[in-house]
Amino acid sequence: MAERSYGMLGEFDSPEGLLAAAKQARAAGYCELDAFTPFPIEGLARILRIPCPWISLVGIIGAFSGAGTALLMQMFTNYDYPLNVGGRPLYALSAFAVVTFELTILFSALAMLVAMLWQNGLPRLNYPVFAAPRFHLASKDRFFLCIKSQDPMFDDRGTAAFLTDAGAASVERVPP
Amino acid sequence: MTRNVRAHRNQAAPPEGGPRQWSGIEELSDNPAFQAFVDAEYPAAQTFSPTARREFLKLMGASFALAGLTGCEKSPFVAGLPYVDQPDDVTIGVPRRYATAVVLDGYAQPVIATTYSGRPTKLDGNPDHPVTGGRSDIFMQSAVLGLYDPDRAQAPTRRGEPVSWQDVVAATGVLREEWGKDGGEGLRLLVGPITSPTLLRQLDALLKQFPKARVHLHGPAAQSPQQSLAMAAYGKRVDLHYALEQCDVIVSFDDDFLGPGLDQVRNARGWAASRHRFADRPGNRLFMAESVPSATGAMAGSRLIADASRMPALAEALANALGVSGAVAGDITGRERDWIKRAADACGNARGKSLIVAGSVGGQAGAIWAARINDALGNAGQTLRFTAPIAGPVGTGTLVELVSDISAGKVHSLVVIDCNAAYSAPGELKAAEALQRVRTSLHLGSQRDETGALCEWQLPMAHALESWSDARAVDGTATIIQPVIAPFYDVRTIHQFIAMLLGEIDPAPDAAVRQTWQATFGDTFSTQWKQALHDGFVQGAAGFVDARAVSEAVTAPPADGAVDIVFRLDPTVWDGQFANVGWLQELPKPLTTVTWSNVVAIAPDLAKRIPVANGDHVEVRIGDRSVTGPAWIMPGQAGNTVALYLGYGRTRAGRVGDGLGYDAYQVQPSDRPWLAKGSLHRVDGTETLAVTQLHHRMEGFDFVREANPGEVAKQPASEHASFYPQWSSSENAWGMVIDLDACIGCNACVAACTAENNVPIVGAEQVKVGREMHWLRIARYYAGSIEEPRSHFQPVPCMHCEDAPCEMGCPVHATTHSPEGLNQMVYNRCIGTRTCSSYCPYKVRRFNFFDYRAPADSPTQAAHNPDVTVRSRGVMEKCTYCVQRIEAAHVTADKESRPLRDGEVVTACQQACPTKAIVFGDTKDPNSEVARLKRDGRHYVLLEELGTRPRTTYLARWRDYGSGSGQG
Amino acid sequence: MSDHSDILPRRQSIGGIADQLTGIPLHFPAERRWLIAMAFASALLLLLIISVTALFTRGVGIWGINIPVNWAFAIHNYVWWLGIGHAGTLISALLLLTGSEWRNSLNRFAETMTLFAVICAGIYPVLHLGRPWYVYWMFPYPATMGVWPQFRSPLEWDIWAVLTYLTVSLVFWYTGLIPDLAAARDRATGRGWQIFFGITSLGWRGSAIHWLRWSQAYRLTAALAVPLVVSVHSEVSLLFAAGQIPGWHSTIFPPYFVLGAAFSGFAVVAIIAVALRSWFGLRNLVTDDHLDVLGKVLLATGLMTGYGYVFEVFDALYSGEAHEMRTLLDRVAGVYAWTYWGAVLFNFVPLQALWWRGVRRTGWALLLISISVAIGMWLERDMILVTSLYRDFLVSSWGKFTPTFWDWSTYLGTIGLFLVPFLIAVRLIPMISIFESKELLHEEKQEAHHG
Amino acid sequence: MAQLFSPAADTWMRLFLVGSLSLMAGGTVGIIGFARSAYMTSTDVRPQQPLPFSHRHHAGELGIDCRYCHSNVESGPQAGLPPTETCMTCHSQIWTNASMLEPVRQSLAHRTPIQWTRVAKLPDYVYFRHDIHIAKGVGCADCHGRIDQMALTYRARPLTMEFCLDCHRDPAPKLRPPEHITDMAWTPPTDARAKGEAIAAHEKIRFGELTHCTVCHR
Repeated sequence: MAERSYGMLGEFDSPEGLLAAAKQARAAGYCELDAFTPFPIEGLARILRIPCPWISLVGIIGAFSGAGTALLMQMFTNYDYPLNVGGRPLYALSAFAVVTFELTILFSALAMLVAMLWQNGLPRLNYPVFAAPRFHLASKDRFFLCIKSQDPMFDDRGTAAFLTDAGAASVERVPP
Repeated sequence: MTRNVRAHRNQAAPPEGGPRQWSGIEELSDNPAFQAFVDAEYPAAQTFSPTARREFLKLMGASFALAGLTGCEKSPFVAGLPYVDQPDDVTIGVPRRYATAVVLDGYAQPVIATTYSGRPTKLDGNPDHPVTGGRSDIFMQSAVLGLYDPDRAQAPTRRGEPVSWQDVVAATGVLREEWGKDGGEGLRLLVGPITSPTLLRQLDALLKQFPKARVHLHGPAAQSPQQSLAMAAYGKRVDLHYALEQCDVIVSFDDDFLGPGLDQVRNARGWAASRHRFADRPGNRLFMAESVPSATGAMAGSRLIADASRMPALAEALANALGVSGAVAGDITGRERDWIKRAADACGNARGKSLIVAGSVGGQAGAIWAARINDALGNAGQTLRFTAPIAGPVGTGTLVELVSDISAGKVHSLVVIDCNAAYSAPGELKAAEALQRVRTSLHLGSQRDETGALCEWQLPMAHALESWSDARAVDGTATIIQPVIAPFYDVRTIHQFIAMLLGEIDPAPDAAVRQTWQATFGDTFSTQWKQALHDGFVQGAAGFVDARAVSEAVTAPPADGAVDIVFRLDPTVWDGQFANVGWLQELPKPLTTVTWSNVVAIAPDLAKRIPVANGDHVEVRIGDRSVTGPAWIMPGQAGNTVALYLGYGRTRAGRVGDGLGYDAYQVQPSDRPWLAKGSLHRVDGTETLAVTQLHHRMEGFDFVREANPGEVAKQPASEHASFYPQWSSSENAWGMVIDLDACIGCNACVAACTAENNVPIVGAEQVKVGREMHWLRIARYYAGSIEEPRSHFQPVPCMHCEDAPCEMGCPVHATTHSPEGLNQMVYNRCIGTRTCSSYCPYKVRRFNFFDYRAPADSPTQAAHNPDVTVRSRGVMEKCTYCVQRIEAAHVTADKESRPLRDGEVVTACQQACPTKAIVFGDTKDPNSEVARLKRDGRHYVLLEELGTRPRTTYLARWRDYGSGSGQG
Repeated sequence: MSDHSDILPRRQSIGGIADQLTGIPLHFPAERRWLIAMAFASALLLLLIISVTALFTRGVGIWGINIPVNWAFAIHNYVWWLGIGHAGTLISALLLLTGSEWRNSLNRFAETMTLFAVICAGIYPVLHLGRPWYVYWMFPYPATMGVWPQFRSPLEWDIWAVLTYLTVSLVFWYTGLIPDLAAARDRATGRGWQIFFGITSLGWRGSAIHWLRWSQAYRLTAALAVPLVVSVHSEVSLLFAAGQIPGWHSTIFPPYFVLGAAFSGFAVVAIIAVALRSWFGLRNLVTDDHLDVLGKVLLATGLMTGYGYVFEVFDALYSGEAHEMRTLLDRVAGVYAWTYWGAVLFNFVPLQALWWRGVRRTGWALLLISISVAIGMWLERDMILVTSLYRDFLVSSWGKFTPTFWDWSTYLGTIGLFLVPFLIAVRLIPMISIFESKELLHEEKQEAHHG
Repeated sequence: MAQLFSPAADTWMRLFLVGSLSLMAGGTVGIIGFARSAYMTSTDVRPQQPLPFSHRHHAGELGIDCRYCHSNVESGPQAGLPPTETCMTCHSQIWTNASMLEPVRQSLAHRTPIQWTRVAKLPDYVYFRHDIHIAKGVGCADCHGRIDQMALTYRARPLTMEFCLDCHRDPAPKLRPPEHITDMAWTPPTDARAKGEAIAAHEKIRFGELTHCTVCHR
């Protein structure tokens, strides 16, 4: 349905306003909510019922794979061409620890960056909300609550009215 | 060792023999295909002048690879040149060895020459020869570089204009007619000392043809006491020969018999032989009274420091102490008296087994007293032997007489043979100017040197390694010198030249020599000749004669206030003839570690008085002549003695040797060439000397250890504790032991290492910033006070540590450990992080900070050992225990499926060492020499506390009897 | 609650900060001063290019190095730069985790500084090679030679440590940058700026759920970066400590190096902070309070480094090892004693002024002290390297070291290599974290509001 | 505010990211492969020779033993290119005036070598010895391939360090009895390893010591 908008965007001038509005929306039964803010707002996630992200898990996996790769690499190279280096042991774990540690960190960090972007669906240069005329303020000092159109309770007029009642300084419809 | 019996036919252009393939290359050099190949292999060749190019092409053997270092680029296709016909006895890539000799001051230095595809690359002593016994000195080791000297005279010239030998023959023809008219009146020959039977024979023939002609002898070394002082001491011309191997006690009055020179190898071998007869005590005692520190002084258990002019008095005092008639103990200081007492006691108990020697500075008085003491002790004929003079010619004039004759206009033709009088004549003679006044002068010499440049004709002389000739060693044993390479310049041998003077048109290179020995050998000529060429010498040294010391009692001239000026031949460039040999220029002088220059050595307290520091310019004035050079404060030098070193300040030595140091000949008096009186004062100017060791005190550490006679016990094999599991070792475990009591610091090992391992020469400027490349350095330490120090020599090669810190530091596996215990250095894997050198506690690694390789067009390329990679810029290098020799020995043994034998692998340094101070071998074999020494009581490990477990270890020095644990 | 109890003055609006900071790249305020600085920096960079050309064509011999001192400027500049590079991550990561609010105004350019300092450090291990064109042999790849790198070598560790540190710093820096790039994008009017910021911000839209994941990733990366920082310079110290050379072979080295690194790093941060705030009039964001805290940190790390000095002496004496003691003596009284006393003088004497609050809060004073510290730490690195190498064990191998023109030109050149990209970065990206400043300001306002 | 980018921009951006990543990965693999390629190891070319000498004819069809011409191979490090005289031993009798053999006659006449192009040339810092390999049972064909089937000679094996190590690490299966050294057609028996170990034991080959550096580099 082409005419169906992306959602309705309500603008608030303070985080508190946004939080209040979000609570009301929840109370009113809206569930497809999103918020756009210039900086992270404490408590918003709880109200919007955002599931806990699993970036940390990816980080741990990355760490272990890094350590494993490093150890295996150093073991293999010494196994493949064993050479007596200053009478030191062939598999000198104490000496291999350094590179192992470095790769642990490296893999973990990269994994988490990728995971974060992947989950957020970034990069995403073209996104409906950008079309909203006042949206650029979302990165300055305005706080936006968005009720998405796939919400069962969504209908342009009603949702707009609801946001206005919730204290939105302005309400605008986000084209698809 | 394969000796080529047929080699004597080589130059007579026979089909086979090493040198044959040379001429093959010569023919090649104009062949377009070959030139294309050369241009591909050595692009630099394209830039040469035609002549330079031709020489170069001759030099580059077809199988000669310029070993560079490249990474993994696309592997190229290069040209390969087979023989046209391969000699039956040539195996490509396998070195061939010939017995021959090189010549130093007219005396033969018997050598085995190693050649690769006809290029001699290494000379070592002839092991069968009675004098060297396979050992060598720096001059012998470096002689091969003289062959490839890019500044050699390459074609005859007349007044600097190139001419042909035909012109020379024509000219001599004209001269001969002139000489023939008045029996050679006005014809003079100027020669250096000569032992060659052939040359002496030819000269006699010449003098017979021109009876009024006269031969003059000149050569700095020829004036050494062995000739002139013996006359005074024994009343007849004899040569003295020390039988040091039989000595219990040696007393030397400023005679540096272990120092550089003709007798070094023989004396060092003899001294070491008696010195190390016993395991628990030194085999002989050495008392040395000297004015200027020397190798001998460093070895002496009891060393007395006295001014040069004191020597006769001291000798007389010793004579007095030993009851020689007519000897009075003059006024001598307490210290001197004490030393003389101990020396006298020692000698008294060693009658017939002691030896008193006196050096040149002692003059006739010193020589006479020494002779009389020896007679008194019954040493003559036992430890001191006499022969008729080895060197000729007999009844010659001196340079002084020649110069005066020239000034008197009595000389119109002068023939100079291998003698650089214009440079090495005492300055007051003004020999150079005299030479120019002669109407016709011919100079035969390997270089267009100072003399050659002044003569009308300069005629290039063949190098010993490309000549047919003969000469006698210091003991009189004759060697027939055979060429190991065909001349690659337009040169002639001495004998060919004299033959021309005798009227021959185009004498064959070997004709004269054969003629001489035909006469000697008689009808068994052919067999004896082959035998002689094979052995490298003709059996039979000069017979001994009796000699009694003159019985007069000479008293020493009274000392005056002036400073004693002692003249010494330079320890590395000798009288200057080696000035253009890079290897010798970069060799550190044994006691100063100065390179590329000579110094004015002065005593510490004299330096304080003036005052001067090292490198400050001082002027030495003798009579009305003076010379200015850099000062060097020499610990242990007599307070009122100054030492000048001859051999530097050359102007026409070549690109290497010109303009280095100062010319001491300028102030050398012709009447007293070795000791003069003069003055010394500071002048403006200071220079940084290129020294390889900046600090000489041991700073309280025990790098060099000393042991008291009789106080050593066999050492139990100590087991090394380590957290690391031991690596399995293969059947050979290479190791080295260096006996510090035997090392006389002669540098032969360093020179041999340089020749064997293609060690580059970096030049004075690089040495000054500390970048010399020698794989083996002879560390020199002083213990005790600076006025009266005890000096030690300690050769430091790579220690080949079992737990090597360097290997641990390399990020690319460029240096690792071999199962045989070698610390391997892989140049082509090295990326030059230099971590290994930073971690090396012994700092034995050397780095190519720049590209130190000789330019591709330099003839010295041909001196490279093809079995050792030539290192390029940016890679680390170090002592490899001559791994190329180890691997070669392995191949030989493996092909015969047998284990290696002890002594089958000999490192270059070990091979050269005249005192057997360096012993290399398999430490796993309990019967090997090296294993035995590792159990010796004097055995110790350098910096053992670091736990690096070196394979190279040391034997402590002996202290003198009764010296207790004084210095150390 | 009074104004200055807060790190940021409360009398400014959240929106104002955004405009002010995005304004720096968008409408560059200091064109002339920037051009002058850029000209100077480019000149230095040119010098580096010339030096490196000479180096690669002629060989490392153009430096004053020799045997035994075969490491000198190259390695100690490497250590120095890497040390400076440590402050950025420390400030950002460590202080982020400890929640120190004052970091917010400093972390961005501290991190940027880190990146370029590490790059300067990173080129040295390549430059100092005898055959730099084979540097790739230090990486494990299946070569036709069949030979691998040697992982017991501290120099091999270097490669991994530096590259890891560079990458992680980059990741951390960029992660933190995304929201600000978005802010700049939304302020931008010119199409070029819009595209630039649009792409670099990856289409960040400040969605609540994005913020949530972002913060987790950001904080975890920080948590990783802290031990990384410590490990990297510890490892660099092992480059020396792993050798047996007296003056190197000591267990104090890792902490000693890390603290020294932080010390020099904070000094350089202070220098930049003072410079930037006066250039772009950011006194409202980089306040005297910030300088005050910086001063305290500088003092603290300085004193800890000082402890390292003391312990080094104790270490040598306590070891009773003759060579160690001789090297110690040589450091304080030898030919190169001036490097030792120079280090002590520049590092610790002016530092003491920081005990006074007034000094800490004065820009130019802090600037001078910081510069002195940077010099002092440079001398220290030189001291540690040269005085140990030039006289190690065997007297016969003792040498000397005199830097050549090329030693100096290469070093000064790297300063250009640092400044040029840094100056460019100043023009392209917000040099102070916008959203974090806003967040902080918001919190402050709230506190004030509630009471 | 309006959209800054069209929807297509996202597609391009993703394409770019994926593309550059796969390019890096592919490049690395490619380079590693290229280093082993026939081009880099020069195993793909038959270099220009002064005359079209055919090993197939001489070694294969006529069955002349390698050592007849490469006489140095058992005694020295280098196998040695045959001297002109060797060619002429036969060609003074047969094909005496074949134009193809002109260079050989020229060489003999002017005593100038025939300038061959070396096919199997190792770098200067590699010290390979033919004699010891021959003595210990390494056959010619192991490194030079089926020379007897080469009309124009080419490099049959890469001759990289890898290639050498391959055998030095575990020579046993490759060793052959002395009588088969020059046998081109020799194929390892089914129990090659056992037989090889027997040979190695008899020849006292020091296993495990053949891969240390100075065996080949000095």
